[in-house]
Amino acid sequence: MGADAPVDPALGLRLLRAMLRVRRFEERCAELYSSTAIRGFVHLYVGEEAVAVGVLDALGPDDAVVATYRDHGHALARGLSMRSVMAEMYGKVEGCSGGRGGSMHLFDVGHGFYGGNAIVGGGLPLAVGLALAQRRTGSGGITVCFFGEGAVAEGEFHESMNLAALWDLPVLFCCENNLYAMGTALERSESNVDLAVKAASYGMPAWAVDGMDAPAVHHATSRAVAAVRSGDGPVFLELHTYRFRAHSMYDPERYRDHEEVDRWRDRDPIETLAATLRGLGALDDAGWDALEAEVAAEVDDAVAHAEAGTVEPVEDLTRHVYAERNGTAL
Amino acid sequence: MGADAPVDPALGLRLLRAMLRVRRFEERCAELYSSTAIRGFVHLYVGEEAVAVGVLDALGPDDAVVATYRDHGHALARGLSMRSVMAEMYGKVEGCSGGRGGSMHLFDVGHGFYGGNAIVGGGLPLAVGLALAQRRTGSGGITVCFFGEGAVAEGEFHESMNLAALWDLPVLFCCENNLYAMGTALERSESNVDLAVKAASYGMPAWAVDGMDAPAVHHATSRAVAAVRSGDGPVFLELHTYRFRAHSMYDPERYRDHEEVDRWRDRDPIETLAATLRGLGALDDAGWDALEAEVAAEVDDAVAHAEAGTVEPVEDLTRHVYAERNGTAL
Amino acid sequence: MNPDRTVTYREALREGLRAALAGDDRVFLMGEDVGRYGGCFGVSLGLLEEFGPERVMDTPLSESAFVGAGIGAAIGGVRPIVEIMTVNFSLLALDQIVNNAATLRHMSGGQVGVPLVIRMTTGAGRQLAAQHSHSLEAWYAHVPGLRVVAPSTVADAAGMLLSALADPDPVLVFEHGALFGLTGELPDGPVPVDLDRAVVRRPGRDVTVAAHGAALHASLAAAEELAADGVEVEVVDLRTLRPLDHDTVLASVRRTGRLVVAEDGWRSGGIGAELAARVAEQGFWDLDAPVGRVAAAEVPIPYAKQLEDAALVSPVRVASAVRAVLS
Amino acid sequence: MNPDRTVTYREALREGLRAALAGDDRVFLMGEDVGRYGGCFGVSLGLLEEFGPERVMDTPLSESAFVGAGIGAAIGGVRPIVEIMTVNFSLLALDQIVNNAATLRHMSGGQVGVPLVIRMTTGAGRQLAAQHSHSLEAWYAHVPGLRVVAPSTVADAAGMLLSALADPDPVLVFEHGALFGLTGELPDGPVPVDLDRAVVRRPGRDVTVAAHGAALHASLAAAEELAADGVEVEVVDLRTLRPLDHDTVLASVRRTGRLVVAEDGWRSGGIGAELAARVAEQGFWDLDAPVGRVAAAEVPIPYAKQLEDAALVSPVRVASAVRAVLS
Ligand SMILES: Cc1ncc(C[n+]2csc(CCOP(=O)(O)OP(=O)(O)O)c2C)c(N)n1
Ligand SMILES: Cc1ncc(C[n+]2csc(CCOP(=O)(O)OP(=O)(O)O)c2C)c(N)n1
Ligand SMILES: [Mg+2]
Ligand SMILES: [Mg+2]
Repeated sequence: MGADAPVDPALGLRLLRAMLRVRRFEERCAELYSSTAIRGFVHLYVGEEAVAVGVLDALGPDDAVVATYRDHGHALARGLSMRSVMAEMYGKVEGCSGGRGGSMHLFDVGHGFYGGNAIVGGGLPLAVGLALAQRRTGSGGITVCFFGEGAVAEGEFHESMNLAALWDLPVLFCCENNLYAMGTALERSESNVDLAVKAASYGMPAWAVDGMDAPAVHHATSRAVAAVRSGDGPVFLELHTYRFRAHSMYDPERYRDHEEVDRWRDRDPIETLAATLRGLGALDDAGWDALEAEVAAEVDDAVAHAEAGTVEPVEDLTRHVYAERNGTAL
Repeated sequence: MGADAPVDPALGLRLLRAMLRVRRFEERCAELYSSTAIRGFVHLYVGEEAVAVGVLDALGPDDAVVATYRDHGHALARGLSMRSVMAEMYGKVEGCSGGRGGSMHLFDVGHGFYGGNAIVGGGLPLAVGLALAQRRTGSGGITVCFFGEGAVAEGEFHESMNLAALWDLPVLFCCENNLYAMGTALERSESNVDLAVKAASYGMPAWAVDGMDAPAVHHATSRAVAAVRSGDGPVFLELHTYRFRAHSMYDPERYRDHEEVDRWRDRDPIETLAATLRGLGALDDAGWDALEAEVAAEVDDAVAHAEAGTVEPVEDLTRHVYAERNGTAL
Repeated sequence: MNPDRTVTYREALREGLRAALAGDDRVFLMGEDVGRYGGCFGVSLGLLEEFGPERVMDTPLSESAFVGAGIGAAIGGVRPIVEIMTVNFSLLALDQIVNNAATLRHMSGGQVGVPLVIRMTTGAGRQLAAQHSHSLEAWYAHVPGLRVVAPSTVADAAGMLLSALADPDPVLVFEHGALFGLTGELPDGPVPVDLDRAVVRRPGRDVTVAAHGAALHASLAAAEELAADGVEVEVVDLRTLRPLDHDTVLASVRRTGRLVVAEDGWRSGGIGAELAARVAEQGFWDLDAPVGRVAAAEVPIPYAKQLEDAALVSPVRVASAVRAVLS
Repeated sequence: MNPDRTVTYREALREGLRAALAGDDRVFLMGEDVGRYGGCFGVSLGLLEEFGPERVMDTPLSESAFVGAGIGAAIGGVRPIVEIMTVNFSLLALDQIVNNAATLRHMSGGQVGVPLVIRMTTGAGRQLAAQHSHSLEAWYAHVPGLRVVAPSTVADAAGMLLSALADPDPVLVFEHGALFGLTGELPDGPVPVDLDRAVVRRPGRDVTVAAHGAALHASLAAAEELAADGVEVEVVDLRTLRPLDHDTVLASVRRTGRLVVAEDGWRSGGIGAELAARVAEQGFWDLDAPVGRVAAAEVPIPYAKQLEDAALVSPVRVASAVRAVLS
């Protein structure tokens, strides 16, 4: 799926930078979690960056995005500022969700980013509804919905696939197949691990993509987006990827062996793309160092901003339960 | 699927009689509903008799059955006495569910009949669990689960198919495809109306059967049961059928036209099988009349028995909420 | 307009829907069999023909997905009215209602409002047995982020929908299955209803009975019967179960000194529990007797008529609860 | 055995599971990540290795189907313990729990019992935000046909499971996520618990506080603090939320004259509402003050620490509620 096509250097550099931002942001989050500046459940995307970055680079500003609890990569790739995302991790007012959502619930309606949903499969029906609204309002936008391969066993996945296909809605289903749902390997979760067959059972086109190859993801997504936008109904992308780190900060990783992790680490999407760009002469040591420095500075700035952020007074606790009417909550 | 194979006269007569019992029982129920002797929701199976009768004749005494709210045919075909089923319609103590279930909830554990479930799709997980118990206890039994094609859109259908296939459980899934879920035609409910493809997406064998042809249903089921019993995991049967009457007693049937109903009525499973048996010389007018008389007498007897049945005293209301301990409810 | 126009609760609901669809292009109705079938209880009969399939959408049997799609559509700028045939099937959609509709505004720090209306039939009384006879209003009323309303008169059946649609937050409308045939006057068609306030349906000075749904009518009947004995019952229609307007109830109790709560749901953890607790908290010194509660017996509702009748609220049971708090 | 053996609540839960699996071949544990992963909170760590994959079964993410399969298996003669990772995900299985587990015995006229145990983690307090912080015990306690229990001590964590398994009806066990690290003595390993009775955890004569889960520990801490001021609080551990043992609470209130109910769930329609209503009904003349209720604030639980803390029950909030009913 375009993996062998030559990579456009400008695109490649853009994707590389976007992935590096996600990677360095999350590495810092892991440190901050250890120092307890960040709490709650935090799920790192390390290793899977090519998926969010490749997919979201192919979308337009009017499109809507629904993600899962593993949503840092999607939020950053969608254009949320690193400051607002880091402030959210800190639970500060300046956070993209005002500090009420945390890592699993990054929101930014201005960027069409409808959250981080922490119920596996729970975002799929929302995506169907957003697409329904897009069609009814004639906005021209489409909705992209990310979910893990673990969600495929949930009834909501099937109901949503059927509705989207039945009503020819503009949804791009992006299944991030990282082979595990927490500690459950796909073959212990699905009687048939060929996920494209499930899409076919709804009469929906399904394409498998190498999710470790950002330009390939971008290429496939561009084609899929064009199909979805043209009104032909939803498309299902299965993105083969792998999470390099634990499921969450609590996971002792008893369910997989190191060799498997190492094999996948050899295919690190950032290193792979950097090597490609070096091969094309689009990247050299200086360019890489400059990129690293730029990203490090952005991360430092985001942390400083988050630390300096506002702690919401507890008197505000009951805000945002209902819409505010004349300044007071219901 | 065996439709062209010669029909064994003994089997044919048995199936014919079983279907006629269901038909005449339900016709009487419809009358009794008009006279308000029977209340609640009542869903007639008229037209679909070949399915329950053909399938259940192929099962053994250790097998378990889960049905839907449209369960009179299944209960009678499974061997519940007409008396106990009619008494249940009357809400009498002598009813197969002691009068607490009514038409939609016929139960008889002695016959492995685990109900009439009135939530669309709700019986499917139960069937998976019954099969799990069968395997764990080594009972040798299998579980057959009936559901309408409307249930295929429910998430529970998919979750259950996956579990059964993943764990190779002895379940026979019997999808009664009568083309409508209340007023919703299959093509307005499923993006892909080929239901066998759904089974394939779980790696499960799926066979389509003419559900208006009782011997064909019986033949296909026998093969399917053998496969399931052998431990190879579940099988999915799609039984093409049609409900001749309204969805329930309240349905004005605005969603389909008379010609369609008439076309299907021409394929009445009882008339079809009777004609076949006449062709084989296994049935003549006298035989038919005797059969009708026998069934009419059974229905009359069931009604008399139900009418004479016991009205449970209201003091017993809170029984059977929890198990009785030393005679008292929790 | 038409001063003495009598309609059924079912027709009033339909008028509310028609007014909602006619009044705002963004509004659409979606649910199982709302279109071709005409609504499982005939409520939406004719609306498909009147407004077309884009405004009256039949859905597959997929409660979780179509309720969730309603949430997404509401977020996306349109105004869905989602019908779940009955509260019994809403159990399949609870994840979407509780984990999404009720939380999105809060989790997003106020960015994502969900102006969604979910209608469903509730209640028992028609011998539909355990799986089809739930009254789970108390469950929904437990959840912050939701608004829960229950039209119990013909006028409210017509008007509440408009108020629900005007609300920027998710509103669940519980229509009672035993009231579809109820008749009443609806001279002016649907008129919006104040969803923040309970309302006194019958004034009285001896005892207050608070109720909604079919239990409201049982309470009114009991009040009528008790009036013959000289007992003047004030009957409060709760109307909105979340937020629960205890102020109106307290004001009434301040006058009567006694309270009975009647409801179709189970007693433990019902609306009556919450109301009794609030009235005891805030009106402890106004109460001359413990609060009485009349509710469904704590059983899955049985099919047999005499058992179902015994399980449910009735005028007789309300009247005897009233007598108990008076003695 | 080992008179001063100190274990955590998590270890105690594991001991209960181990005893259950070792004691009856028909028993098996099933749920998401109970096996290879060791349980999402480490509760079932090592059990797969000890009992094998037929006794400790990992399931796909299919809450409705595997809970329903547990119901079917229980009917079929085996004794499943189904783990739903957390109460938050149980919303996806509610149809099976309410429409099948709770009704089958009744609908079948007593033929079909469902001896099923469903375990789940409940509660907030770990900054997991709105979708992962529910405490829905009150919902389950509303439903006839279910039994609802909550182990709040190390001994109950170990023993309640055995009692639940011995019950012929569906039992839901709510394990509190904030208590996994709690330590206590468990000299004799799992000992069955009387699931019909609440228990006094700390005697006192001035005021009764009834609670379960993390709120029980907040209440015990508050009692300790108040003791320094000379206030003697009697703390009742409710243990079983359905059937709710109001008799033990009433007996205590008869001595103290005052009651505060503390709970992790939302206030409206919570356990406190029911208990307040029952105590007012049956102990109206024993109460010297209105019943106090301490509960979660009526918001989806926010992520930010100071907001989450403000939303939840704390010793300070319990103590001030106690002071309020005393003044
Ligand atoms: C309905 C539901 N059940 C269980 C969980 C707990 N849980 C959180 S993430 C997860 C695994 C999901 O795996 P997958 O969908 O493959 O996504 P990944 O984490 O691999 O990105 C589980 C079981 C949940 N959040 N929601
Ligand atoms: C979960 C759920 N949603 C809705 C209903 C209402 N309902 C009862 S039967 C039915 C149609 C089911 O159609 P199908 O599964 O095809 O079975 P059939 O009635 O045709 O035998 C509907 C929508 C229900 N009982 N359960
Ligand atoms: Mg995964
Ligand atoms: Mg059908």
